[in-house]
Amino acid sequence: MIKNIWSKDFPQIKGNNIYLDTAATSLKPKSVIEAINHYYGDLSSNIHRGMYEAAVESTQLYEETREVVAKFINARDDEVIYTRGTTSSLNLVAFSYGLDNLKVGDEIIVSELEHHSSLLPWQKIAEKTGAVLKFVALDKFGRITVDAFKKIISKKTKVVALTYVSNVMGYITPMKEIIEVAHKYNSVVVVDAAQAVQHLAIDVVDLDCDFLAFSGHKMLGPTGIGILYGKANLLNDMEPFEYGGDMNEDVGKETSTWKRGPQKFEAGTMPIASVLGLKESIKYIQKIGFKKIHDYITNLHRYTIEQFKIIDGLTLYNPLSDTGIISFNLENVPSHDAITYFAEKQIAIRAGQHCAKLICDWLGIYSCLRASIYIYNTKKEIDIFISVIKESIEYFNKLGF
Amino acid sequence: MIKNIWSKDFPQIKGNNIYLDTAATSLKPKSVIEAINHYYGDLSSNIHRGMYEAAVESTQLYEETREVVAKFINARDDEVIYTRGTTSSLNLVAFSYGLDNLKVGDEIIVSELEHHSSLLPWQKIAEKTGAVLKFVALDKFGRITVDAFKKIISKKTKVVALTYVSNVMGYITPMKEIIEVAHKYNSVVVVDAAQAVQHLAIDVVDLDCDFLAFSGHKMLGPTGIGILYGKANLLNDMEPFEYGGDMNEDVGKETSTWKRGPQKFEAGTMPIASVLGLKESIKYIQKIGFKKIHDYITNLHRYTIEQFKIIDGLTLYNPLSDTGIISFNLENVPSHDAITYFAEKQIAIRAGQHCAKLICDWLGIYSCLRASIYIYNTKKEIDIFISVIKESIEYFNKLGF
Amino acid sequence: MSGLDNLYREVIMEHYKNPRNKGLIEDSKYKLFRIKNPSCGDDITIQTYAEDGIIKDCRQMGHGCSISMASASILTEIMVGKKVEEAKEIAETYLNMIANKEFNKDIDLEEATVFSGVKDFPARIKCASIAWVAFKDTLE
Amino acid sequence: MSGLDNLYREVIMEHYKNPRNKGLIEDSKYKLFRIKNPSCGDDITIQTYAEDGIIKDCRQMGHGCSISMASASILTEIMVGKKVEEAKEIAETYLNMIANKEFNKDIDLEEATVFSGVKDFPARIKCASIAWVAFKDTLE
Ligand SMILES: Cc1ncc(COP(=O)(O)O)c(C=O)c1O
Ligand SMILES: Cc1ncc(COP(=O)(O)O)c(C=O)c1O
Repeated sequence: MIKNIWSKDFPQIKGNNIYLDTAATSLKPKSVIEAINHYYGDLSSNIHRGMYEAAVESTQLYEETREVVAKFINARDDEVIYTRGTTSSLNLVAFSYGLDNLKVGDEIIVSELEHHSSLLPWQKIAEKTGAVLKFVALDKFGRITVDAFKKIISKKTKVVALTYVSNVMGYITPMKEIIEVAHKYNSVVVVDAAQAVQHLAIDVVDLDCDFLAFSGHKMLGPTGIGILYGKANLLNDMEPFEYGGDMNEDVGKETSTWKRGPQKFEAGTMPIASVLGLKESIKYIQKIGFKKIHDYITNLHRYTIEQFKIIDGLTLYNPLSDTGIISFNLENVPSHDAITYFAEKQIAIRAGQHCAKLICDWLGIYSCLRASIYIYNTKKEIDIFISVIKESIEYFNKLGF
Repeated sequence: MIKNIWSKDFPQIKGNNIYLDTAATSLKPKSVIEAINHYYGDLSSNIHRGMYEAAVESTQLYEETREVVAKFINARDDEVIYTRGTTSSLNLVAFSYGLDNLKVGDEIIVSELEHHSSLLPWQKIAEKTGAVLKFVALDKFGRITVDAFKKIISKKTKVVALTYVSNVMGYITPMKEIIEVAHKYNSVVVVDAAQAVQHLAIDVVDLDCDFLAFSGHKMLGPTGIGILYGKANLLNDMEPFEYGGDMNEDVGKETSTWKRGPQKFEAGTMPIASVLGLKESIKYIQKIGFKKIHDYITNLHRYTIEQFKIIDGLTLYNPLSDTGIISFNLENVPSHDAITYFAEKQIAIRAGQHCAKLICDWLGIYSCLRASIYIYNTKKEIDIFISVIKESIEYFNKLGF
Repeated sequence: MSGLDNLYREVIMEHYKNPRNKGLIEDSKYKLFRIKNPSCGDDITIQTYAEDGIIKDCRQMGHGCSISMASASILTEIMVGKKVEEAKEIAETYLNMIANKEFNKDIDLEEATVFSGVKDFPARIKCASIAWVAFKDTLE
Repeated sequence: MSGLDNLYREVIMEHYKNPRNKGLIEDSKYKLFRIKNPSCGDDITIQTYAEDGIIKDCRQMGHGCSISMASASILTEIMVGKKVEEAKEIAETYLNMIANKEFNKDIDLEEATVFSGVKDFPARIKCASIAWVAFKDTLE
């Protein structure tokens, strides 16, 4: 396979495999794998409490990563919390901030574009507190618009939890404008940036979001690590989500006190190796720069969509996608039948509901195929992908679908 | 340094470094590092929802690991939940089982030997539910005994949360007998096995515990992965702890339903690489066998303690330790002064309260030094350790401590 | 691509396009079990009516991929008239066969043998088993 | 082991063994701040009494390692008589010096310069800073 200048850094790309499943999890550059190996192979030490060399280096790398993450999103170091992933980050906000600040009749605005990880914690909090979930109406393309948002927000709105980029439709939510409106109503805004952070430069000061969550594994980093950004004044007033080693200031038999800042939320031994790997994934993205990433993906995406449009027997659900995410179905072919064909041809795409059942309901489908493009994909790969789509349509037609 | 038959498998052991800090985190054998590299370097795919080869292999390895963990502790596959670590496992039990099953006046038995991760979740649950924390009295050596346990348990006891092996004192709690008594009172028993699982064969059927928690990183495995074992009938009745992708059966706008079994508790993308590494760490331990591990560590521990006893100017807190954990202080030298000396001599031991402040209070100390021995340590290393202790005593004496 | 052809046998496609015993019956003598597979969107309900240890009727309803739909259809055809114990054994054998586990070759799986190709597609085993697992549950 | 000798200077040991200004005063004109470092067990309280922009008295109390105890003792000696603004500047400079960051060499750290060896022991920076951070907080 002809590689581009970036794909050579990704050892997973080999043979005739074509990886179009970055929205599920991204590939990892060598530098990330090396950082993990350095931790396991050379250091393998716990942090914060050791004084020997490996412990000191581990601690330094761990805290340096926090600074790197903070700079990456223009936050302060003490506003960056390590978690297990986006899902944990969003649960933390819901069960710490949400549970303590919502009451009967309050409203929480979400959307049918939400990933289950951005919807279900709030559904549970609504059930527990008596608050009400409100769904912002999507426009005819399935997008969240500022206008629709203005129509649904009210003085009762206490929390707005929205996805920055939908993992099925690939739309970028006009988050900055929405946050501006939400703040006029004194509502707190929680941004699910799991699909945004690898595609666009995020500046939490400019955005003025209250919380923002993302995962390492979707942005060229390791599994098992996520970030929760939260405004310092909000974090300071919040209860911990998990209790245990290292997050306490003083422990007594009956009562205890907690540390301030992110440490209050980091109980027990954290995923140290994954933290250290995350630093390298961010550095890799920064080295390329978001302008280049955006231009490259936009070009390749446009190229793909042009060809999609002229294929007979295919339904494309998001021709206006703002990112590399393409959702579609072969006509009359259930997605789980179709996907098997692509798997046989060594093309990695995904079938199903993509943990976003409400948008499938909205589209009126049970499931769909999703291909997602990232920087290590090439025009040549897209050409093969397109020809396999055509083949597959013929194949399933012949079978009688 | 002269290596033993195991230490050659641990690439972290090199030069003149002596690692005596396994109780904080263990070193990792090559096979664990290779499994992680195989995931990141070759597979790098999300699980459960992909049909291409790498996704299928990742999913298979992920679920095989569950079987390996289950066999390791003689549980059923559907009783093994992946978590971020012991701390998360214990929080899950407290905030799902505990919060829903405790009420004003109920009693929770804990001990002053508990790691903060086994104490603080229950302290919080007591605060939230009005239940009362009860501390089982320790014997004069600081041990939990069946007799003392019988004295404190009552019909009000609903939960018993105890450490199987103390991370400061190294004692093995007579857990089987305690569980037998607890069950007579219909109390549920939560075992913190973070320091036990690498030292003794655990059979959850024989032990009859209701929940059991441990971490990968202390048993030769990766960071960011832990296990919660729970009896199937208890798990089935419990609410999830985190909500999100993959743990639900059906999602609606207002209400949703959850999967059964461990999947109910595994929300969002799990630490896949760490899960795959954990499998290899268990296989490594099983290949050696617990009898050999126990005999080797017991011998080396006894050898160390014999010499400790004849050193002047040293206080040993746990001469009866059942494992490789040794806690001590240099007389009149704060542990953080002492530890710096050992660090300079490339000996990795730890100083502080070890996330177990109550046992420090019980011992009447602010902090102590802790050395912990595991299979990759050698007699030669202990000899050097002992001579550095002697040197250090002289050094600090001369300084005027 | 012989593997794929082996998966999509003619019989399977025939059942997918002309499902047998489709539609549920409102009658309390029928036992019902529903299984959803949220990751792929499969949703299958099986209904069984057994009397005197004999399966008198078996119905199915739902949506999903061709493999799950066809396996539900074939299931209902095979099971009618079987003794409950026999039916359980057949279901067990079938589930082992598609999962590439050891299975009792002496048990006649009748038309369900067309699903033998599934074992080469680990990710499709769930599709082929969902109706049969639901069926077993209707017999509990 | 010259690094260690450089850490444990005689002056430090002298202050550790004979701490100055130890013990708190019950008087509301004193501002108090307490910091605990739970991982090592350090626990330090600093009390400051400032009037007309001048620090009139500074007290300390607590327990911990020699570095943290001595740095508290030396702190209290240095600060008495200083202008509040000057004191803040000294504290800032000291904290930068021990953390191995850039610091203003024109500021006279007086006896506190004996802690310059700390910068080679990253894990001890916290020990040497805890009293000084608490002190800064008493001035807020
Ligand atoms: C006895 C005990 N329990 C619980 C824990 C917490 O484990 P982790 O930090 O891996 O969550 C530890 C380790 O620090 C421990 O030693
Ligand atoms: C938009 C969106 N939100 C949240 C998540 C959850 O992320 P994770 O599975 O890493 O917790 C995902 C990924 O699956 C996603 O695409």
